Amino acid sequence: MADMLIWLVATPLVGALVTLVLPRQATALVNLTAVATTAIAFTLLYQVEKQGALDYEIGGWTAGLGIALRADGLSAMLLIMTALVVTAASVYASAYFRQLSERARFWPLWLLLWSSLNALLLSGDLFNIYVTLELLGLSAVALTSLGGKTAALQAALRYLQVGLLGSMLFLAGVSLIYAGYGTLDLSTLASMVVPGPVAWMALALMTAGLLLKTALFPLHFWLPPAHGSAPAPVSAVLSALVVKAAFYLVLRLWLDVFADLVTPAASNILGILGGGAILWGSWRALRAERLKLLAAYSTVAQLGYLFLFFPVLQALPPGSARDSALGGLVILALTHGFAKAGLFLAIGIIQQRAGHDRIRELDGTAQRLPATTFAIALGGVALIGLPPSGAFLGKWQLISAAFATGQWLWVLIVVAGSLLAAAYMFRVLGHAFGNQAYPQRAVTVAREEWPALILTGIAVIGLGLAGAPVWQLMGSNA
Amino acid sequence: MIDVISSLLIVSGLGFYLAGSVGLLRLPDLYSRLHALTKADNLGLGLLTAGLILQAQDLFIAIKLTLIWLAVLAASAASAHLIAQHARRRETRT
Amino acid sequence: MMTAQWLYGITGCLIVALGLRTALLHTLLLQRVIGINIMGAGVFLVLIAVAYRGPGEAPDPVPQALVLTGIVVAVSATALALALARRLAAEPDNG
Amino acid sequence: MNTTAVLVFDILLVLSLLSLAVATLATRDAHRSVILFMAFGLVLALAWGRLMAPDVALAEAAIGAGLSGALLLAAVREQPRQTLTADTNAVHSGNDAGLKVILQSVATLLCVGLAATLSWALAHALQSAPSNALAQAVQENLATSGVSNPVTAVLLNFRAYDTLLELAVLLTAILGIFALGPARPGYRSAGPVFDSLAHWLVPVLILTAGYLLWVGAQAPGGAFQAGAILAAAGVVLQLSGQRTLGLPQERTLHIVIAAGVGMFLLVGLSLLFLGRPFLGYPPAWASALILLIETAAMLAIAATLALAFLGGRPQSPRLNATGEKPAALSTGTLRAAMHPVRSGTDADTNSGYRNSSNEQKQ
Repeated sequence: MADMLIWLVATPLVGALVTLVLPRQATALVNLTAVATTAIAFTLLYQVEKQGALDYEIGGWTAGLGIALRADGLSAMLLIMTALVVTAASVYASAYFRQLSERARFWPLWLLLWSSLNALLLSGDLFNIYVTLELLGLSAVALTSLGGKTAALQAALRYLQVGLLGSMLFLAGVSLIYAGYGTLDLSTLASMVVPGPVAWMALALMTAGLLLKTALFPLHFWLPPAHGSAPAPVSAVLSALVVKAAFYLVLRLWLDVFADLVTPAASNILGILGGGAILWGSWRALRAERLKLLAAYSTVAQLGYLFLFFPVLQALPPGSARDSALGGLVILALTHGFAKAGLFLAIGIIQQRAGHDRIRELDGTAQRLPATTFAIALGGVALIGLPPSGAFLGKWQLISAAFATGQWLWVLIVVAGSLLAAAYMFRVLGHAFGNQAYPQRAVTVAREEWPALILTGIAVIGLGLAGAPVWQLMGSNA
Repeated sequence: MIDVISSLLIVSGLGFYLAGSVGLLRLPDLYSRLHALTKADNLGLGLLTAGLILQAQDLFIAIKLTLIWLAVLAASAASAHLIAQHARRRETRT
Repeated sequence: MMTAQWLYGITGCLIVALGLRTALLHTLLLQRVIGINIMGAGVFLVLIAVAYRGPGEAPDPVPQALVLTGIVVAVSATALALALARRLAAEPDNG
Repeated sequence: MNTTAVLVFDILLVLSLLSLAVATLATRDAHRSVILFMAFGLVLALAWGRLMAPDVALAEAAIGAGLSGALLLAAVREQPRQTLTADTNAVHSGNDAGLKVILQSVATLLCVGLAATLSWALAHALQSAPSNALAQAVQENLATSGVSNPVTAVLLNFRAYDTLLELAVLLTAILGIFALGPARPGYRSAGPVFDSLAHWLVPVLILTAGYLLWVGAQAPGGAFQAGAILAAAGVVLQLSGQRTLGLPQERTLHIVIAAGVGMFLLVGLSLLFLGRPFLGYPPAWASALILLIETAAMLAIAATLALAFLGGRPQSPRLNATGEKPAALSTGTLRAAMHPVRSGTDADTNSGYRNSSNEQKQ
C-alpha cells in the first residue's frame, strides 16, 4: 500500500518526460498527470488518516543504507495543497501561455517542479532533502526566467545565487551530521541526537540555509523581484508552495528531529525575525506600486506569522494545547497557500487583460472583470484572517496560545499585521471599485477565472468551515 | 636493484620538472616560457612514467601509464601551439 | 591515520568560509559563481575527510557517493547560472 | 620515516589548496580567476586521490576542473576584459568606500567565525569516532548489489533514488538553458593542428568513456565520469568548428537528454509492477540493470554537459538561408517567441483596457 509514496514522485516525473518528448499533446498529458497525482494524494491522505504515518524504503534497503520516504499527517496535507494548487494553476497556465513554443518550454519544467515538491515533502533522508532542494531551486529559477524580460532574468539570477548559497549551507550542516552521527536518516537521527557542538552547529547551518530559501525577514531581498516578475502561474506556485516547502523543512527539523536541542532563546530569535517579517512585509505591501509586488511582499509577511508559532510552541508543554496550536499553524499555512495562489492567478488575469498591474490604474476592474475582483476580495479575506477563512482559525489559535504562555509581544504583532493586511487589501479593492463613469461590458474568462475562484474559495470557505480534520490529522502523527 | 633504477629515474624526472618551473618563472617572454614548459615537463613526465613502469605489477598498468604520457605529450604540444598562435595573432593585429 | 582526517577536514572548513566570503562580497557574477563552487569544494573536502579511515582500512563509500552527486549538481547549477548571465548580457536594454 | 613523509606531503597539498583558493578568490581579473579555479580543481582531484577516493578524483578532474572550467572560460571569453573594480551591479548599494569597508570587514568576521565554529564542531565530531555502521552495511550487502565497486553500489543501488533526482536536476538545468534562447554563435575552426588533434583525440575519448562505463562495476569509474569524458569529446568537437557536434535534432535530442531519468523510471516502475520495491533490483539481474541504467545516464549526462557548453540547442544543418527552420520549434521562432507583444509588456491602452474580443485571436 505504501507504493503510493513513490508514485507521487514518479507520476509528475513521467509526465515531465512525456511532455518533453511530445510537445504537441502536452496540455492533455499535463491534465492527465495532474488528475492522477491529485487522486494519489487524496488516497494517501485517506491512508494516513486511517493508519497514521506511512513509511516506504526505496530499493528494499533498510533506512540507514537506503533512502526512506515517510508521509505523516503534516506532509499528507501539504501534498494535498500542492496537488490542488498545481492542478488549478495548470488549468490556468494552459490558457495563460498562448504560443505552442512557450507551452512546450513551460510544461516539462512545471512538472519537474511538482515532482521535486512531492519528493521534498516525502523525503526522510537528509542528503536526499538536499538534492530535492536543488531540484526545486533550479526548476523554480528556470520557470521564473520564462518571464522573458530583463527584470525577470535579473530576479531569476539573484534567486539562483541565493538558492545555491542556501543549499551549500544546508549541505555543510548535513556533512557535519554525517561526521558526528554517521547516519543520514531522519528517524534514526532523531533518536541519536544529543545536545552538543556538532548538533548545534549542524542545526544552525541547516536553518540558515533554509531561512535563505524561505526568505525570512532579513534574508527576503530576493523574493519580491522574483515573484513579482515571474509569469502568473509560476509566481502563484512560488509563493504558495516553494517557499512553504522550505518552511516545512525548518518545522520538521526544529519540532521533530532536533526537538530536544531547541532552546527558548533560539525559538525567540525565530519569533522576532517573524515579527519583523510581518511588519516590514506588510508595510512594503502597503506602499507597493504593482499588484504582483504587493502579493510578493504579502508572502514575506504571511511567512512571518508561521515563524511566530515557534516561540509559542516552544513554551507550551506537550499536550492538547500544543496540538491545537500545531493544528493552527498548519491551517494558517494551508490557507495562505490557497489564498495566495488564487490571488496571483487573479492578478495574472488583470495583467493580461489590462496589459499592466499598477494599482493606481485599476479603475473599472470591478465592472470589467467582476469574477476576478471577487477572487481578489476572497483572497484578501483569507490574507487578513477574517472569520470565515482558515486564517482566522490559525491566528485565533496563535493568539490564544500566546495568551496562555504570556507572550504578549506576539499578540500585538499579529494584530498590527492583520490591520496592515486589511489596509493594503482594501487599498487594492478601493482602486478596483473606482468610480468608473460608464458601465463597462463585463468580461468572463472562464478557463482562467475558475481556478482563481476555486483556490480562494477553498481558503475562505473550505478550510474555514471544514477545518476540523486538520486537527485530527495532526493528532494522528504528533 | 629495480627500486634503485626507478627511484633514480623519478628523481631525474623531478629535476626536469624543477627546470621547467624555474624556466616558467625566470624566462622573459611568453614564447620562451612556453618552450621551457612543454619541453622540460614532458621529458620529466617521460622519466617519471619510466620510473613508475618499473614499479608496475602487471603489463596492463604499464601500458596505461605510457598511454597517459602520450596523451599528455599530444595535448601539451597542441595547447602550446594554440597559445603561441593566439599570442602571435594578437601581436600582429594590435 | 587520524591526523590526515583532521588536516583535510579543517582545510575543508577554511575553504567553505573562503567561498562564503566571496559569494557574499564579490559583485561580479563570475566571482560569485566561482565562490559558490569553491564553497561546495570545501564541503566535499569535509565529507571525504570524514570518509577517510587511514591508509590501511578501506574508506567509507557513502560520503564518496554523496560527493559525486554533489559535483554533478554543482556543475548543472553553474551551467544554468552562466546561461542566465549570458542571456542577461545579451538583453538590449540591459543598463 | 614513512608517516612523516606522508605528513609533509599532506601539509604541502593542503597549503597549495588553500593558497590556490585564496588566489582564485582574490584576483581582480576574471580571466585569471577562472584559470586559477581550474588549477584549484585539479589539485583538489589530487587531494581526492590522496584520500583514497579515486572515483571522486576522476569526477572532479573531468567535471569539476574540466567542464566547469570550460563553461567558465566560455563565459569569460564573451565578457569584455573589464576588471572587477569596474563592475556596477553591486549587490550592496553602498557605493561609498566607508560602507564597503565596513561590509567587507563584517563579512570577513562572519566567515572567520564560521570557519572557527565549523572546525570546532568538526573536530568534536571526528573526536567521537563516528560509528562505521553505514560502511559495514555497504560491505555486507555488496554481494547482492550486482557490482563490486562499493561507490557504484551506493550510487546505483542503495541510494539510486538520489541519482535519479540528480539526473532530474541535470535535465532541469538543460531545459532551463534551452528556454533562455538560441545557442552560442560557435567557434571558427582553430587551425590544422587542433583539428588533427581533435581528429584522433575524439575517438580515443569515446573509447575511454566506454571503458570507464564498463569498468565502473569493478573499479573506479561509472556513468558520471564516462558521461563527462564524452561531453569533453563534444566540447573538443565544438572547439574545432563542428557546429552540431553529432547530436540528433529536436525530437531525438529531447529523448537523449531525458534518457537518464527515463531509464531509471522505466526500470524502477517495471520492478514495481513485478512486485518488487521501487528500484529494488533482484540480485540475479542487478548488474545487468545497473549497466543498462548507467549507459542511459552516460548518454544523458554527456549530451546535457555538451549542450550546456554550447549554450542552447545545436543549429541543425538543414537551416535555410535566414536560419529559419520550418518546424515550429526552431531556434528562430524561439527568439521571436521570447519577446511576444502581449505578455506583460505595457501596451499603451487608453483607459487601461483593451477590448478583450481581439485578444482571443488564437
